[in-house]
Amino acid sequence: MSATKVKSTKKPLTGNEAIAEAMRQIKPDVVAAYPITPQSPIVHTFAKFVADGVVDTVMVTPESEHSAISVVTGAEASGARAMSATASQGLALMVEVLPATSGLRLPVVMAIANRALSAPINIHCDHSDSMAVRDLGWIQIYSENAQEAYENMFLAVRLAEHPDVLLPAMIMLDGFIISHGVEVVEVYEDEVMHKFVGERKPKFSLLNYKEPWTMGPLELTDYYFETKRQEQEAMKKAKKLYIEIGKELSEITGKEYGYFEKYRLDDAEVGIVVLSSAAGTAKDAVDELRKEGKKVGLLKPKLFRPFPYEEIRDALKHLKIIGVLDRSYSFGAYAPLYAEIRNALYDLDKRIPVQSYVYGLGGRDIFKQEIKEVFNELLEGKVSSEEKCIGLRE
Amino acid sequence: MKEVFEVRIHGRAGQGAKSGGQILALAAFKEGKTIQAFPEYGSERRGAPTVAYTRISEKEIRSHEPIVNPDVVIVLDDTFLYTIPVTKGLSDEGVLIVNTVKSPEEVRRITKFKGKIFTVDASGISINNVGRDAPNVPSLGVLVKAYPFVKLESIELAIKEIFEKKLSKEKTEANIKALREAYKEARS
Amino acid sequence: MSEKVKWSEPKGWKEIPIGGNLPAKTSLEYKTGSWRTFRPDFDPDLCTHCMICVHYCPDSAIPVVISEEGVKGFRDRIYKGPVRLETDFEYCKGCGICAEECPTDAIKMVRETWED
Amino acid sequence: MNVRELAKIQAEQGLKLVPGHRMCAGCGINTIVRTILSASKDPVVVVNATGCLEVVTTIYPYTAWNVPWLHVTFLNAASAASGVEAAYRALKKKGVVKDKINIIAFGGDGGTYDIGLQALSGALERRHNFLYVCYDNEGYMNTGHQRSGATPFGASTTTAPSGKVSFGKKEWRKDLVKIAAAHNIPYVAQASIWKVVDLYNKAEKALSIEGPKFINVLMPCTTNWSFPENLTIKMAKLATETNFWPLYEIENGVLTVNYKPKERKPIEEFLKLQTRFKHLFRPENKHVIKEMQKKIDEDWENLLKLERITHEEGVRL
Repeated sequence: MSATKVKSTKKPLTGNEAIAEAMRQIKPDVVAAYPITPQSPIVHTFAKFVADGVVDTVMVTPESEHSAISVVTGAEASGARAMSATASQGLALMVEVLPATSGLRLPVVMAIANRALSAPINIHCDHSDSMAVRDLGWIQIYSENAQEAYENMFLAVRLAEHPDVLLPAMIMLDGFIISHGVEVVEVYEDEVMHKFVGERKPKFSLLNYKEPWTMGPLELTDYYFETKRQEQEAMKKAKKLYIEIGKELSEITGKEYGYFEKYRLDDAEVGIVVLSSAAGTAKDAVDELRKEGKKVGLLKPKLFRPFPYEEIRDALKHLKIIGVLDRSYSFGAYAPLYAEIRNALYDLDKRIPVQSYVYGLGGRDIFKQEIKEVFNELLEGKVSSEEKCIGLRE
Repeated sequence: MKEVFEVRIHGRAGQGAKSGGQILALAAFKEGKTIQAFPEYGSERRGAPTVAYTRISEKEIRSHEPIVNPDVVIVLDDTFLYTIPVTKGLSDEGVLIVNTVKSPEEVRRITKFKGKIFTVDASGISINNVGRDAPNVPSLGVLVKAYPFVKLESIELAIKEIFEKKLSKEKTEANIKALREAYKEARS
Repeated sequence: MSEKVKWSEPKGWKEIPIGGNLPAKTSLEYKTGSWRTFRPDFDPDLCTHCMICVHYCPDSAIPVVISEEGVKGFRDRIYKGPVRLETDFEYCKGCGICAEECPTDAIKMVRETWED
Repeated sequence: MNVRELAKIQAEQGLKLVPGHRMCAGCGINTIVRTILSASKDPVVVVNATGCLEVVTTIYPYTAWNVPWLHVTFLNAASAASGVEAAYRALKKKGVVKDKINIIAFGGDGGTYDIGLQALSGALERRHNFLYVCYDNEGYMNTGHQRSGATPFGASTTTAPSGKVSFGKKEWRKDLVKIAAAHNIPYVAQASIWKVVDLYNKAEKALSIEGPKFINVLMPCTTNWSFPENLTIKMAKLATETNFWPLYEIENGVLTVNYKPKERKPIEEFLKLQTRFKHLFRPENKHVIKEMQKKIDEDWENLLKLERITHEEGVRL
């Protein structure tokens, strides 16, 4: 972690509080969210900011997540900056609207406290909720800890609202593990952070009645394809701009905002790829194995949509063996992250064996020891086409 | 001294295991340490057993695994001594703190734990001072005595910061009094 | 995008506004008059300019102007204020509601010939 | 206000929904939208649920709207309109938006009585300042005449067809106006395209009131009720003259019936022109018409009682 370039305060915050803190500094015009475990404290904390007059946001408390996402979509179409937050079944209930928000090119930013999907009902962390919606035109950024979640919110607002992008974004943080865990978060100055996101400058707004636009028409066989092609282009631009905006953010925080974080990877022979909070635990595992002289490293993707295939390929191409850890299934198919990593490596002349691991479903704990065992297994060259499970009882 | 100090608190939902862990974390944070405080969540309703963890370190904490080998275990309800393996993962160098009227010897007999044992009537102290059974704060007083990783004054500052938002000044003071009393009265 | 854009000409994905957004009233380019099999034959001499047909027309295809000097209509009277003009055949679909509702039988439905 | 004055207002305003849209020949929705939008002296933003109106007015690249217009999905017109209203409040506070703007949502009975009812209820309960208009054509007409919660008892639809052992829909339609009124909102009304001035007055009154407002408008569907396309207005007229579709409003809990036919026409007069009720005239289904008539008369009596007790006895709906 390099030095902060502006004044900052360290605060003990839960991940949810860190998200609410970012929202307080962003000062969205409209927030609409329906409470769901483990996201609820985001709504509670922000509602208190509103109640105390700390922010001037119009807070809407709809009767469902479907309405919550509809409210923020309507608000964004009206030129406002609008935000929401949800998890699991709540995100699933929003699914009907998610592609409409992106299709309408409305840069809503929403935090997701990752939680397993029913059934069986489970309130704990896995990535099945956000992975299920990965192809609906939303930018997706995964956070390792509360600090990253906080910073990603600012990056997401700028990226989503960029005139060349105009796509909604979701920021993921691991439910309970991060959402409810208290950690030390470095919070930067209010004015600096607000200035970083600035005010939203919408190109189209329903409230600009002097220039009336029809938003969300019916497009049939003759135009739907063209409109969707634009969305794909916006994703391409988002990928490029993520780095540019990240550089601007790093002017404030002194940190780097790459597509991914590499940890002792460059001189490694065996690497694992893992998202979010488990990456932190995995770093400790890497350090311990390095002490034993084992050449292991880690790659933690942050930007998942758009997916940085070329850059990830270049970061992994020197490895002899790779393990990919997914916290969700893609039923009947390769696990989501694993599938992307395999894809990214396809263009290499040399084929690198990649082993798929699934872990942590429904909040099943993942221990450093288990990750070390994964590394050791990979170091022994144990790779198969079978998807393996970590911490599962046979 | 160790680099990372880990505490596990067993309580019943409503006894304040989670907030106890957070007070401890805040106190350590006030001393410039890095902290993590995280409860284990089921779908607990008032009365159900709960667990909360606090991890304190002099350097950055990256791990997000649950605490496997705590340095200290705090038991807020002595019936757990019979029903839950409260000393699981606790080494002989570790410390067991129990809110009970029982003696440390009696606790040792029940748990067969070989390390240091501290007992205190945290519930009694809490009822006397605060007027309700909130054993979490007094238990932290014992913790400071048993394992001086965090200063008593820091715990007091943390209590002030957290409690004064929700409670009256008198109640906050009463809690601090309970903390100090437990610090003095703890038996080992 | 200005309103001069001819929307009836197919456009590539780089040309159209994002998100399917459309500027106002481009449908004026879409002439629904071609749907007609019967056409309302309007006799201004029988019209009282009561405006019933105007309100009920499903296509807003009966233009209205505000006339100060008035127009001659039913029983040779002069009707001032809002007066209707000839049906806009670019959009009239020929449903016949106007003829059905006209209190003075000033409109009759006749078979559309499309000769002119 | 009379029809001529209303036409003058509309001519001066210019059309907010222009021709070139692809409603069925003889469709009444245009009259509903035209009349309601003309009741707004202030700029309007329209939010539309998926349905006939949304589809036929915005087939890309042709939009018939001359006011800002938003469609998101089927069930969320009320919640998307809530978002527009929330944004309006926020941006007005900030000074970004300066003028008064009216927010009007349109949905069919599918998007309102059924799939969108929860979103509507939430928006009414949250007291967003907007007007929701349901154009009720008594079924899912956009997708092929399936039964809805608004389809009348005895109607034959594609999902509740009449047959050898069935007389069509066996349930009474839900009373959406009363459901809306139960949210204790300031203004609720039922209207018809037959009485455009009444419709205009209701919209004008609604827009003058702060808070959520709801208007339910009967929209006879030439295609799926299956009557000649020139008879749309006649059909609406018969619906009201038979007391099948009373015109009334509830203002702060006080109910007023806006039109009382001198002599109530028998329901057969409304039914007999429509193919969806044709089967009711078979001998074995005579009882259905009888039951319908009984219910209509009871409902009408009930309505008159509600009018009396809310006006005279201080009872509030």
